[in-house]
Amino acid sequence: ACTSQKAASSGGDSGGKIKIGLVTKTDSNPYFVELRESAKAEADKSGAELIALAGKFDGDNDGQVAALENLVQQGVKAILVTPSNSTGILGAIKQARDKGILVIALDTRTDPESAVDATLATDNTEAGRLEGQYVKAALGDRPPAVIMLDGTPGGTVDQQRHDGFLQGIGLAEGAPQILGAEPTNGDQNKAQQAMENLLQRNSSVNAVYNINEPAARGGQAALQARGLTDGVVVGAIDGGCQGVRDVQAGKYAVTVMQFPKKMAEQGVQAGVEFARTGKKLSGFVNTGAVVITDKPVPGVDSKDTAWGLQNCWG
Amino acid sequence: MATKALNRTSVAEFVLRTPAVGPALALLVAIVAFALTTDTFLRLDNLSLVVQQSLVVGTLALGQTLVILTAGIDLANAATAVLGTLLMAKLVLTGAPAPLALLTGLVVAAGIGAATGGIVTSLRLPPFIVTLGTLTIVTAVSRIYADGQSFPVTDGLLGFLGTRQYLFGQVEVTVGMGVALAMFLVLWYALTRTAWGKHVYAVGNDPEAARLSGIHVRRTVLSVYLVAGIVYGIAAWQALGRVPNADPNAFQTGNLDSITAVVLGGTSLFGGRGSVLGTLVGALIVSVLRSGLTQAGIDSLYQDVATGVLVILAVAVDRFSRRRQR
Amino acid sequence: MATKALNRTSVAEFVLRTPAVGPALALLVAIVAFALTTDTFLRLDNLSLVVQQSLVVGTLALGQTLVILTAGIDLANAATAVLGTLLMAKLVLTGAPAPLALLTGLVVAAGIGAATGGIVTSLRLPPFIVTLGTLTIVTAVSRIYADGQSFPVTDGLLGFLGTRQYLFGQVEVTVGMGVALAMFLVLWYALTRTAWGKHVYAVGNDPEAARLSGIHVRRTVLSVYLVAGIVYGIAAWQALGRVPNADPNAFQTGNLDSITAVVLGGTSLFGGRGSVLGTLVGALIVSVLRSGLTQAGIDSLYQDVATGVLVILAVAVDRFSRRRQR
Amino acid sequence: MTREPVLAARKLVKRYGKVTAIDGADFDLLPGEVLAVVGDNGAGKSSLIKALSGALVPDSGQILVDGNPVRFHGPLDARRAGIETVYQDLALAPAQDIASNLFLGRERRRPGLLGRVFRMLDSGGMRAEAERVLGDLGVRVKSMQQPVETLSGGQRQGVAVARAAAFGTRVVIMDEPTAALGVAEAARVLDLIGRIRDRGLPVVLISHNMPHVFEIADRIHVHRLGKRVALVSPRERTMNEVVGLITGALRMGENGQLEEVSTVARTGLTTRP
Amino acid sequence: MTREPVLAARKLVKRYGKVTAIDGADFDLLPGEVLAVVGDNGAGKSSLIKALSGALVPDSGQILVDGNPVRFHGPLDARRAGIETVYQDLALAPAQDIASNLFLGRERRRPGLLGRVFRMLDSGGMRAEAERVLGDLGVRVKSMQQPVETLSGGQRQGVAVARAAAFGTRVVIMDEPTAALGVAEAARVLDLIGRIRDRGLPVVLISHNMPHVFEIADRIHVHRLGKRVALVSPRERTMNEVVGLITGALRMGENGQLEEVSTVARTGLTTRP
Ligand SMILES: Nc1ncnc2c1ncn2[C@@H]1O[C@H](COP(=O)(O)OP(=O)(O)OP(=O)(O)O)[C@@H](O)[C@H]1O
Ligand SMILES: Nc1ncnc2c1ncn2[C@@H]1O[C@H](COP(=O)(O)OP(=O)(O)OP(=O)(O)O)[C@@H](O)[C@H]1O
Ligand SMILES: OC[C@H]1O[C@](O)(CO)[C@@H](O)[C@@H]1O
Ligand SMILES: [Mg+2]
Ligand SMILES: [Mg+2]
Repeated sequence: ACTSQKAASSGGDSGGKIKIGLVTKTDSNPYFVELRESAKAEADKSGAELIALAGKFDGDNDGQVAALENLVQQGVKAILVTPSNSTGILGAIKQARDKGILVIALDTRTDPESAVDATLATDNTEAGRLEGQYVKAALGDRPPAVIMLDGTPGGTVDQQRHDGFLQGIGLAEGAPQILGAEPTNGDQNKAQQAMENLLQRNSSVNAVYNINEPAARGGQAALQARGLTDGVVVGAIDGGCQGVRDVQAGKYAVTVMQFPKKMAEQGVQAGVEFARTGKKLSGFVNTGAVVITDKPVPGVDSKDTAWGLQNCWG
Repeated sequence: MATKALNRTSVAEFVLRTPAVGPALALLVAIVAFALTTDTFLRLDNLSLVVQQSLVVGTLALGQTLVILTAGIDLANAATAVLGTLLMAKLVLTGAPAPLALLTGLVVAAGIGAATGGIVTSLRLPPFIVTLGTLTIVTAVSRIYADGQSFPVTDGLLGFLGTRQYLFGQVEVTVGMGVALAMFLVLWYALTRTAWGKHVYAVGNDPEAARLSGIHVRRTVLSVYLVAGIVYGIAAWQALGRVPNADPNAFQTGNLDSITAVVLGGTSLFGGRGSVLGTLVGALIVSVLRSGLTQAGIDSLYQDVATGVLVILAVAVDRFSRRRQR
Repeated sequence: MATKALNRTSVAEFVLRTPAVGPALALLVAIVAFALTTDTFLRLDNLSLVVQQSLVVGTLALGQTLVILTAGIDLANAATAVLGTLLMAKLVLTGAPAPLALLTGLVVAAGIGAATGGIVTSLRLPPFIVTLGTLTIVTAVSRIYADGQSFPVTDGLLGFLGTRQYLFGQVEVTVGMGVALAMFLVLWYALTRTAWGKHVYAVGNDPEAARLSGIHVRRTVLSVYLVAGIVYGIAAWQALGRVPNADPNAFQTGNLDSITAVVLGGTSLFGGRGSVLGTLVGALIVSVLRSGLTQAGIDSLYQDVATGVLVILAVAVDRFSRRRQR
Repeated sequence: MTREPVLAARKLVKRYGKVTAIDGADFDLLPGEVLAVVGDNGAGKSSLIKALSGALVPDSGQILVDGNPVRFHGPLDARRAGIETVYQDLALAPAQDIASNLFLGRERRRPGLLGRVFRMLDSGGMRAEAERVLGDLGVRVKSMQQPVETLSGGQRQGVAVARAAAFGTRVVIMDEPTAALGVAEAARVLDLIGRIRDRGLPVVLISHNMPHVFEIADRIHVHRLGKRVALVSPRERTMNEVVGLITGALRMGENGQLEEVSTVARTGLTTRP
Repeated sequence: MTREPVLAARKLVKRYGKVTAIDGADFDLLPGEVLAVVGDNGAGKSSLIKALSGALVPDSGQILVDGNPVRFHGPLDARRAGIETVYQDLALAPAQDIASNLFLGRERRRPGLLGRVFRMLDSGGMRAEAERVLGDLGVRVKSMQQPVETLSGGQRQGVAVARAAAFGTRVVIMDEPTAALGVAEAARVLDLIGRIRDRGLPVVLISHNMPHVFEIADRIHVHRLGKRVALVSPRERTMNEVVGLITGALRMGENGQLEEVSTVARTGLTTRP
């Protein structure tokens, strides 16, 4: 381990600028783009340099590990990471922390949470629960007939939101009221195709769970094509500006807003602070989840789309 | 020469020599199986949907067929189409007239095809690596250009191929189907009825023989990548008709999916043997499997297991129907 | 015969005939470039990391090389390894002794290889489709087996290949590197110094000539898929050494990545020409590019653009160094 | 003809779709003889010997080795029965070197532990042996490590011939082994065939070269339209008669006499030395 | 020899690594003559004509057409200059049918709009024409739509020869065009060469078949170890002398006399008709 000490100190401040690394799940999801750009902007503001890396796909633990390792070599002072898997990259995180680097998880918790110095994230179970509670309330007396457009099977966020949604709507996993569930990888095309085929099987749907907004858009297109939009309550998570506009336009009833900008900014600030003073951010910081809808329901706190458009990301 | 005229077999002969018969048989088997096991599969609206679902990958696969016939492979086709959708949609959103946006998308796609072909032919590099390179580059460029956004399409021209029509008040067809059919006919004609087509097959079959026969091998290969690029541009337009939203993350498995359609259609990955007709059938097989399995109420994970088995069975049917011919 | 002995050129000749020289040259160029542009790249600990980062894909690529030498292709290799990691990790978590869990993973991977080979040879189906089928099936089975979970690995044996050692107090090596080296040596020996290797090349080079020469073509191909399966099992073990967590979503691009390493290493996708040495070099090229570009402070989006260009350049270097030979 | 044929065939048939390549062909090879098989292009000679060497499975008919019916499922079966063949297409692996091709499918291992346990090939030994057998044939090449695809047409044919000659133990079949060879090299192959016969092995020689056929053959099997139409002795018939049988200008009558069918075709055999 | 050669080469050199396939070769083809090129296997004959037909770019040396230096960058350049070649490896696309192969690279279009605008091929016409030229050569095949890979060795060679014969306008080069042909078919090809000469076109014929060479050639170019070692007339030299030159047993002296180098090699030309 003696070599590693040298590594951290010698390569570290070659350019004088504080270097901060960001590792997201992918480069593709608009949400991660928002994380990247907000972090970049914040780094610029505080005179730091941000190096943004990503896995090749959601679940690319190997790629994320390599990214962490390479950032350590590069001499960064802090690493912000959105782990694809809550346990997958703990070894690499530990190595980074052993070398005195501050590691903060964004968006997704690690398991255990103490594996990182701090976590800045949405409470994804809560976000799912809010989506479920809203849908349940909006359905009123009607018995739910749910289609679930999931993300990546086995993904941490996927599981948390899925479980949260079922809690919120009050259904058990595998309940007959669930007409079908399909993975979409958060891809609009896959979501559309999945929805089309599910509808061919059974079109008596009245509620749709979406892992995120790309999935919601795909599912929505399929519903629209079948003329089924009217009686169906569609929920989503993300709160990107386009998503909020979709809610405003009535394409879906609700989206649960996340605050990636907050995560990125606070993460970068913490990194800069650590580099300057050695002070570490710690613990779980819930960046919040806000229900956005123009059709509020009793029992679920919500904001309207006007508020949403002011606070949305992207 | 030791031959015997057995004229009664000549109809069977003709049928068997048509290269797409094996795949068509596999398709038929799948359709019949789903017709028997589900009561929704054979409905007209479902069949129409199956065709619609195969349009984008089918179009990508048409271009892919050309490339594979020259013993190449194109890993960047879907990425090219995605960049096309982004250009079309974003340009319209930023105020460009729709026809110009459409044209830009098509031209850029064609340009990527031409550049790929240029590198493959002038440096004589393996198409797998070159298109892997363009895949990486084009995907990154798309993401940089989209800047974390996706672009909804409301323009009539861009969404035109999704326009639905009812024939006989029953059969739902889309403009995209017509375009796909037209494109197929043009390529079929070019491959089987023109000198260019003969050259494409010859170049893929034995490049050295083609060269010694005085064929412009490079020019032919280059033209194939160019035409394929144009086809990918049209695939972009098809995609906007299907999903009126340009998303940099779309069609990530489009390259493999299109190669699958081509190979299921009986075209050899070693070049020089195959047909666009087979490719159309191959693309339909994939859609039929996915739709039929869903109708049969099978969960997606088990659908995957079944699809894997059925895809292998489909080529097996093809091979056996061809072996009888020998 | 019209020949002339030009003995002074024979060293150059030998060097040029060694098939991996082109790729090695490309690797060297990349290393020198990064050494000059960054001050961290050439550090011993960084070089060690580069090697560690190439281990899993490199191991997958070794198996892939065997398959590609027979003019096949394996799209299911990474999926097979992932299932292997899941079996190993989940069995240990459910109380099985680690050696048994490890063995199970290896045996299942070998079994998948044997099944693939069996289908390819007995039904004579194109490996692309067969392994596409197994890819779909194995991935689904992995997900069903994992049931939405991933499995952390704490067991010493399963994580053994990740064990670090310092040589001369400076050079960090892992047990996994040793295993990779050993595997490479065994395969290199088997391919170049045994009859089996000659048969593998012959079968890929011209299957009909191999058959007429009395080679058991099917048996040879089958054995290749079996050996490849075992190698993928070892890749699973390597993966647990790198990332002590078995995740059904991991290595989704492992198949393409491994093919890339093989092709960068100078092996022909048409079979019969290539070497495992080239593949090792090819796998290193990819890691070097990723690491070097990061050291240079380039974001992954722009890294992708650069990687695309550099991969194409790397094969171009290879081709040119070989062309001079002719 | 009371001796038992080493290799025989009865009423072989092989169809490719509409084309009947073998149309009820008979075949007999006697011990120790050189049997020439001659016939027009497309007559079905190669198809016949492919059936005899297991490279092609006939649709019907019987193959007999030493009088016993056999079924060859592949070339390996025939090879195991000691039948070694030079195919018209040569059946070489183009990217592999000469020595590898010569020993393809029956590589030699090192003696001792290295060979038995580590299955290490005796590359040096094989290279030396390859050099020797090619030398015998007068096929000169730069190095045994040259890939076959870089050899000239004749050099390649030399490699294929050398392979069959070196390994045949019961029958050696050669499909146009001298087609691409130079005058001196072809003469060496004829010599070689003579030497194989001297070793007691019968040889089947397919050739269009009548002087060669008449120089070396003990009997001539004339193949036409997929079947054997005559079996004659080169000592009893002239080249022109054999050419007549090949082209169909002459016919073998019931009584073993030649009958004229039409005028004899031009043979191209007139020489102007 | 005061006439200007139609096609000539001076000091051509082509190396493959250590192997020098063409080693300072000269070449001259006079108008209207049939020039035979003979030589041992591996002497460099195919390499020479590949250079002359643009299939190979020599490392150094000069090629002249009608006395003017030219540089062929590919076979197409030579073809445009009217030089048509039958390659030893035939250069056919195996999966394509006979008619397609015959017209490969110069397909015929339909007359009128269909051809001009829609570039539609005249498939029927090409098939009929293919049938005619193959018929002329006596190459009989079942159907023009049979893929070339299903043809017998001789049938394939017939297709390649027919192609060159049909399209040559200045020079026709044939690399062992009769190697795989039957007696009657080979005779037809010799006839054809004669007819091409009668049309005023010179022909280069590479062949190992001395009777053929002596029957048809006007002059004989002897190639050895990568270069021309003699240029003789078949009327002035015997087959044995030419074979001696090929093998190096004889040598062309300064004064144009043959000198003995060692004993003459066995030629294999003795016939026993
Ligand atoms: N795979 C195939 N498919 C269709 N026809 C075939 C096939 N193989 C051979 N044939 C046909 O069978 C006939 C006999 O061919 P074969 O090669 O046996 O002739 P051959 O006597 O050896 O001729 P050659 O002297 O030219 O070598 C030919 O008409 C040929 O076209
Ligand atoms: N690509 C190549 N690489 C290495 N050597 C080659 C290559 N091509 C040809 N040669 C060598 O060049 C020499 C001349 O070959 P060429 O084919 O011209 O001979 P040839 O006179 O036509 O012989 P044949 O009568 O057997 O056809 C041979 O020794 C051959 O091995
Ligand atoms: O697929 C799951 C991922 O998608 C997002 O919701 C963004 O769209 C992220 O918060 C999450 O990590
Ligand atoms: Mg033959
Ligand atoms: Mg030659």
